[in-house]
Amino acid sequence: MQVKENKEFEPLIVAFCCNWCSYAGADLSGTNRLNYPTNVKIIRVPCSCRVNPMFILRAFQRGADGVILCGCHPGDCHYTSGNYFTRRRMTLLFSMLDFLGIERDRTRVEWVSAAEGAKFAATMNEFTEAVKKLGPNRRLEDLRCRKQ
Amino acid sequence: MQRIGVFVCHCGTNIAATVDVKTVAETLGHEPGVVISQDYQYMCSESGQNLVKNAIKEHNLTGVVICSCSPRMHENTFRKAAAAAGLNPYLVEIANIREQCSWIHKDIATATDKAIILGKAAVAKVHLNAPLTAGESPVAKRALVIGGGIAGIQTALDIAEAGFDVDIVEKQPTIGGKMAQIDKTFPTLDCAACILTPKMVEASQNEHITIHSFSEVTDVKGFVGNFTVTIKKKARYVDETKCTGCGLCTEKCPMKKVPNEFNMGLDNRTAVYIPFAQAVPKVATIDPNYCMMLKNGKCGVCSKVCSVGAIDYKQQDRFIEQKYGAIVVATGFNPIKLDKYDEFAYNQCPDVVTSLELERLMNAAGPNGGTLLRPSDKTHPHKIVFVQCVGSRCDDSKGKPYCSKICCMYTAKHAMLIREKYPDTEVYVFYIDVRTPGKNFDEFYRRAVEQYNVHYIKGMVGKVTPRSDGKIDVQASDLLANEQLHIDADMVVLAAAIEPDKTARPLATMLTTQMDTNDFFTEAHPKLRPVESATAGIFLSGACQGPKDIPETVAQASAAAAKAIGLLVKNSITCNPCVAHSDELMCNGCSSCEKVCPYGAITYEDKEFRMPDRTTAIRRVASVNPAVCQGCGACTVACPSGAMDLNGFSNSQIMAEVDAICK
Amino acid sequence: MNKNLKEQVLRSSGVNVLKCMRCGKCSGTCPSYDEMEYHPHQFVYMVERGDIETLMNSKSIYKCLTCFACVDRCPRNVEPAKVVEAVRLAAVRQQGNNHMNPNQIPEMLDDDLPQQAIVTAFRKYIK
Amino acid sequence: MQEAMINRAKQLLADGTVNRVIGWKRGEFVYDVTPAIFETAEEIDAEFVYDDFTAANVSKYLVKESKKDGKILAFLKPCDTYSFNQLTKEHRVVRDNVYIIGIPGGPKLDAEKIKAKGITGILGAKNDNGTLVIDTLYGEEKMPYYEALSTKCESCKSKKHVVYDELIGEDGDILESNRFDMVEKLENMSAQERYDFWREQLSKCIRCNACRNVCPACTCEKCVFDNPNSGVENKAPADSFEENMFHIIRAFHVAGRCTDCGECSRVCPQNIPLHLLNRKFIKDINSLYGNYQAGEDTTSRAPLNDYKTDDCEASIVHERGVE
Amino acid sequence: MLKISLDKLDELFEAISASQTLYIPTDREDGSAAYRKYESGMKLSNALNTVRSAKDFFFPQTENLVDFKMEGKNIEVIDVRKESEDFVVFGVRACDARSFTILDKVFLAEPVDSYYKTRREHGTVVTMACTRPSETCFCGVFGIDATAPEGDAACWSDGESLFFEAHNEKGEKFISSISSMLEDGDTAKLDEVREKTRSILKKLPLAGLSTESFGGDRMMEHFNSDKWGELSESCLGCGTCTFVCPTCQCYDIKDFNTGHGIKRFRCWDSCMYSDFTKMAHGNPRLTQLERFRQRFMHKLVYFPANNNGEFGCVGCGRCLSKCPISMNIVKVMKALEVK
Repeated sequence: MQVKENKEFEPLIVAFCCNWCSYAGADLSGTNRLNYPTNVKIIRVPCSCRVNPMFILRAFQRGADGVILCGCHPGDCHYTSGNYFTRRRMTLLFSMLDFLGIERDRTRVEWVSAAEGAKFAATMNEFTEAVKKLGPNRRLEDLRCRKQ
Repeated sequence: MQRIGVFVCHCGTNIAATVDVKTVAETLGHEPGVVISQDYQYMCSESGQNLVKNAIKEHNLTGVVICSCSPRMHENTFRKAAAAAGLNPYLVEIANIREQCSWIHKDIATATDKAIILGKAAVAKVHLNAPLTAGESPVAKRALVIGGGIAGIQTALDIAEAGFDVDIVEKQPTIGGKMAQIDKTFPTLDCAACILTPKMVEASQNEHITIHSFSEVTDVKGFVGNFTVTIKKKARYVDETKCTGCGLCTEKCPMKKVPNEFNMGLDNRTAVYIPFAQAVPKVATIDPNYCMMLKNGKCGVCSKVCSVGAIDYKQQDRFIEQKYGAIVVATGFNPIKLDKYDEFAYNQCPDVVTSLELERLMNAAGPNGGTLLRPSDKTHPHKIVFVQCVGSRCDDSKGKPYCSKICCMYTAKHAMLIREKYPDTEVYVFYIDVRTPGKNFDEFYRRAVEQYNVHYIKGMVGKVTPRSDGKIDVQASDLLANEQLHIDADMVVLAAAIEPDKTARPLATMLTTQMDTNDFFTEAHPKLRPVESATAGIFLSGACQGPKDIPETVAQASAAAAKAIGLLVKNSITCNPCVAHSDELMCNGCSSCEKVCPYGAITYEDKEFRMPDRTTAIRRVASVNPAVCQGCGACTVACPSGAMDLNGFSNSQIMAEVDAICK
Repeated sequence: MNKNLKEQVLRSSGVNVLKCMRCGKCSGTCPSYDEMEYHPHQFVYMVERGDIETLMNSKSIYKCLTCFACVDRCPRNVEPAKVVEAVRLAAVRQQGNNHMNPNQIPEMLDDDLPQQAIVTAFRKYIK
Repeated sequence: MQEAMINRAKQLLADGTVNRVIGWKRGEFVYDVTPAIFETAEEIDAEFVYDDFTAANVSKYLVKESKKDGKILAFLKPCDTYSFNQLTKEHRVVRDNVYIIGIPGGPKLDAEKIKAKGITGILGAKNDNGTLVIDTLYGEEKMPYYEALSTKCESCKSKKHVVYDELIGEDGDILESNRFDMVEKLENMSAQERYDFWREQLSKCIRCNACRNVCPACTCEKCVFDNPNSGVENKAPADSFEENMFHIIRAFHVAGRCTDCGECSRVCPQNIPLHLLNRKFIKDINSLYGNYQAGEDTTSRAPLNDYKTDDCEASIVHERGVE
Repeated sequence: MLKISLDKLDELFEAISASQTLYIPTDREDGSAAYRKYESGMKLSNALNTVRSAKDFFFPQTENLVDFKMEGKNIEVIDVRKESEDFVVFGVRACDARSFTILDKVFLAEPVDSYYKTRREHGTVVTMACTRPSETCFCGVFGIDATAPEGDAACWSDGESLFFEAHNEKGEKFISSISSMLEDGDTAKLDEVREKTRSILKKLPLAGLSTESFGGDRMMEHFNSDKWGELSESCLGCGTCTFVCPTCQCYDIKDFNTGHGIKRFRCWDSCMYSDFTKMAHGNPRLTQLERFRQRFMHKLVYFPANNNGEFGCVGCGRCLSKCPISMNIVKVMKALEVK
């Protein structure tokens, strides 16, 4: 009898983190040795409002299974108002993706302050799990980019 | 062709224990454009940095990737190292394989894979890095101080002392602020006026200081080193340059029933007035709400008695525009309104007063000439109850969530002064906690208790009821005795919470500075940059940043002045080069970017362009002032055509990172 | 300390007793203060300590007029009256431990008893 | 109507108020009218047409035309005035160089709708009391008039002109329209059904860019989809992802700016209901950030260039509607 | 002639699709028609023509040409050409059938486009005569007889049956593959139908259009015509006309970085686009006027100049019905007509 190796699906998660809060929060979770999966890869941006919807689509195109955007808590933006714009933009973008039938749990916005290392790790654990449940991104991937 | 060097740090075992650094270095060495890939024990050490520097020179590198700790840690270190080796510092990228990899993962294989991917992303990004040069912008050698209280005065004096011109804008007819209204100061009990008024005079006489009294800031444009501020000089109907402050007009003015705000409305003044004897500038001001001449054109007495012809009923608000290099905010505080605390009967009973009112009642220049009398019947009070924390330390729905900080001390001062002057008066202080951190503060409070026999009762007043016999029933709990007390007091003094001045919020909007939910200005860093706002070139002085007593205010005022001087001595300032820039050929001039810019860094101009169809056209295009832009990138997403991009975090760089991570 | 009781009281009152800063304004404001063995601020503090049974056995829980003066005046929005009410409810919930039969109440009325006490008593004594 | 417009246009040309007129020019058939610029009274007499088929929104042409010398007369239907206003707000047109005559919209017909009924060889069409009588190569055909209405006119949002220098005819009101019905219907489908619906629709896309090029909100000097440096440029939807992405980004870039003029769907050769994507954004903006009609005025802040500190969180997408 | 009853069309399609891929025009929900790969149950559309032309089968909108696989600094070149499978395109109209002649002149001329050639070799075009031409039809102007379509094989309907005729070897092979289902039939009724169609064709509103004014010898005259400005002023610069056109054959070659390699592909380009034929120095046609002129000059002047007078248009009428602003080749021809 042949036992089939049941390799668990490992999602690829792209996390955009603002330099001032969330990236620092991610650093803090490192400093505190709070684990979260290697699936999560962080891209540093100056502010969450730097994240263009095109970047998020790009990540999905290239094979990301989940994209999370982290910024300062509303009201705490290093640039005063950046994350407020982020919030509107992402709400509308996510709503549109949902409208097109893309699984809504593949995208998320989370506010993580520089002091919330634990929240960062917990968020990443939780998000990775949620995406894992959804399985690979098939609805918004570019077949040309799929790994052979 | 790019020539990129990759340097992988072990960080002792911090990285090397969970990430196979040799494999990372070797794998990244195969990436396109990478000509050298090395690992080293401590990349940030001097020898590590030398490794990078030598490689830059030896291999003629065009880009450097350091796989190490967080860029928040050592990005600057490596940028400086690169610069020292002749490479533009912005051609350095950091892959964070410590905080965001080795420290959070346990499995060596997957952690190594992740480190490689982070490294590849950094390599992909550095391929697209452009050398950036920090720009410079000139500094206007003049400071603006908004608010002429003790904070503003001290800041202005210190800046002037350093030889820079400084303007004070004060909305009241005189500078001096709250301190001018205070009788004595704690813990030394010296007379506030005696120490303040010389400073006011000094300010008015300093050749570097210009005082714009009865004025307001109405517009702020520009940026650090280069602010353009519009100041409204409100019409005071008196020519400041002519008025000698003789006060004859105030004596003759027939309209004598104007509540005197300087005395907290406890007595009256005339329609033309000088707030107090030592006012600076000592010039009269006509209150247009009461002046009969201004209201219905009948009177003109002041004009007739003025020997220098200073009265000018036709005066209009004037606007002046001035350039400043630095702005210091010193807008101060006010006691809160007590309307919503019915239980203290503040609105029902004239003998229930706030502490600031008590200051005036006890002040020699106050309504009673310094004799403490009940406002209701002008009799001497024999039993006075002080209530602490009125509106402070409350749930958000009930008042201010913070401790107003100064009440414990000034209440001890009041209690002591009353007991000293009127030993037959019993003084009760209801407190929740007595907070006296400060030099000689607790000693001061103990003196009130031990030497002056002030009754400090741990507990809170629950209800104040004015009685028909003129007494005031104060119902309170004594927590230590575990009993409820009723005191038939003659006066009740409420230690009202203090809050930032109402003008602070619109000012913060003009200055694009941050405020907390209580409208206190937010400092750039609560510990390390306590007198700077997050907006470059804007400094904070005094109680506009948080509750403060006089010594603290003065200390902060001088600190803010020092920071401002530090800016003003520079001829130019270096700007962050990671700023937005607009591709004029693609710009639509639609104003989307301008709308989302928190700094007002984007302006538009009509420019002539050669169009693709060989014609020329005038087009409205955006341009970013690199000295003002802070590089958040909000505009880059608001721009539909992608004309707006951000140095250091360009669209193509971020997408290259995404690609590298996802491949 | 009875953990279950404490949780029950906290849950049924919906009050976060940890918000109390011990100012005593509730007791300073309470019209029934002198009638009570344990005063409003003590209720809050004792509930925080978990000393609920003492309160349940005290007549103080029936002395509260539920006038809500303490709730209104508490600077921290702790709502002591709700704590008193919750402790009383805990007592009422103890089956078979009724302190009195509602029918007995009319007999106990006298001129000094405030009107509000009578009204709330009717509500309080009926399960 | 056409008569009144021609007379007024000639007057304004004659008195020098304007030196050009933008309108519609008669075509080969009853329906193939083309937007055109007229410079003389003769041209107007000969070719100017305004009828049931003059659906094209001419406001976008004014981006270029308003920058030329002299003033141009534009006849704008109510929906076109919203587009024009929005362009004014974004500094894309020079308001002073355009003389606007507001004309009543009246529903427009879509020849495609007639052809979809199997009626071909169309030689003429006229409205006979609610019945469209069509003269064809194969004899006379009839169909209910309303069934031939252009999709964009089926759910007209307003008969009011938000900008004009003068009006021909009466001004109308903002209407209660059913324009969000289809969006709502889709929202109530399951995610799988929505996905299938849009795959079916968007897979038809041939990236001809007609939707973009006709859109009065898409006036970028250089569109990201034409810019090789933008990372999203392509001339064909090479993968289903690119079909999705193009339309998501296109709709996102006009979110809060789209006046819902419906031109995108009108011109789509593949009849993709593109306006639904724009309406989804409009509906979301209205419900999440308060009612906003792009083009209604020239001063208010566009919803995506604005915020409130108590805006809903993005997670609202996860909390509402059908999974 | 060999025929099959229209009732048996399903069986016929089943039979064809059993041995090779079959594409037929089908109706879409919105009333338009599109070619689709035949699957059981699909019905042949009655529409005159599909929105997209039949050129898609031989010259698809995007086509992968070659892959480059990259590992580190090594690049491997992978030829992705695959031997095409045999397929049948059924129901092609006369106009589209002629478009292949035009495309062949471009793609099969030296150097031969092997991608196109393979597809042509493996595809069998079965045309179908028109019976209800539309007002937008003007194939007759270019010498196309809609009642006698070209193609490998052709078929005619008389309302009851479908009649088949092979035009070449490939067509004969196709008919013989389905011969078991066909029977000999009388063409009397069909002739009647054809005659009727011909009479309608003569009456078409665009039947009187003339090509006399066009061709290579009038190049400069047309190029310098002052009509272009007016004609192109409302052009949006979209690619609708070129993408629905059966004869437009311009393409662009692009590289797509998949992250682990490059896919080099070609895709249709449109001369209406601002970056059409953009070169290192920039773009040779900077204004919409020039781009607009290019398209019609190509079809009416340059193409015949290079191809013995053959025009680059087949009169299918797609651009007439699909142009967002209803500017089209007919309006251009009328405007430029030399009287």
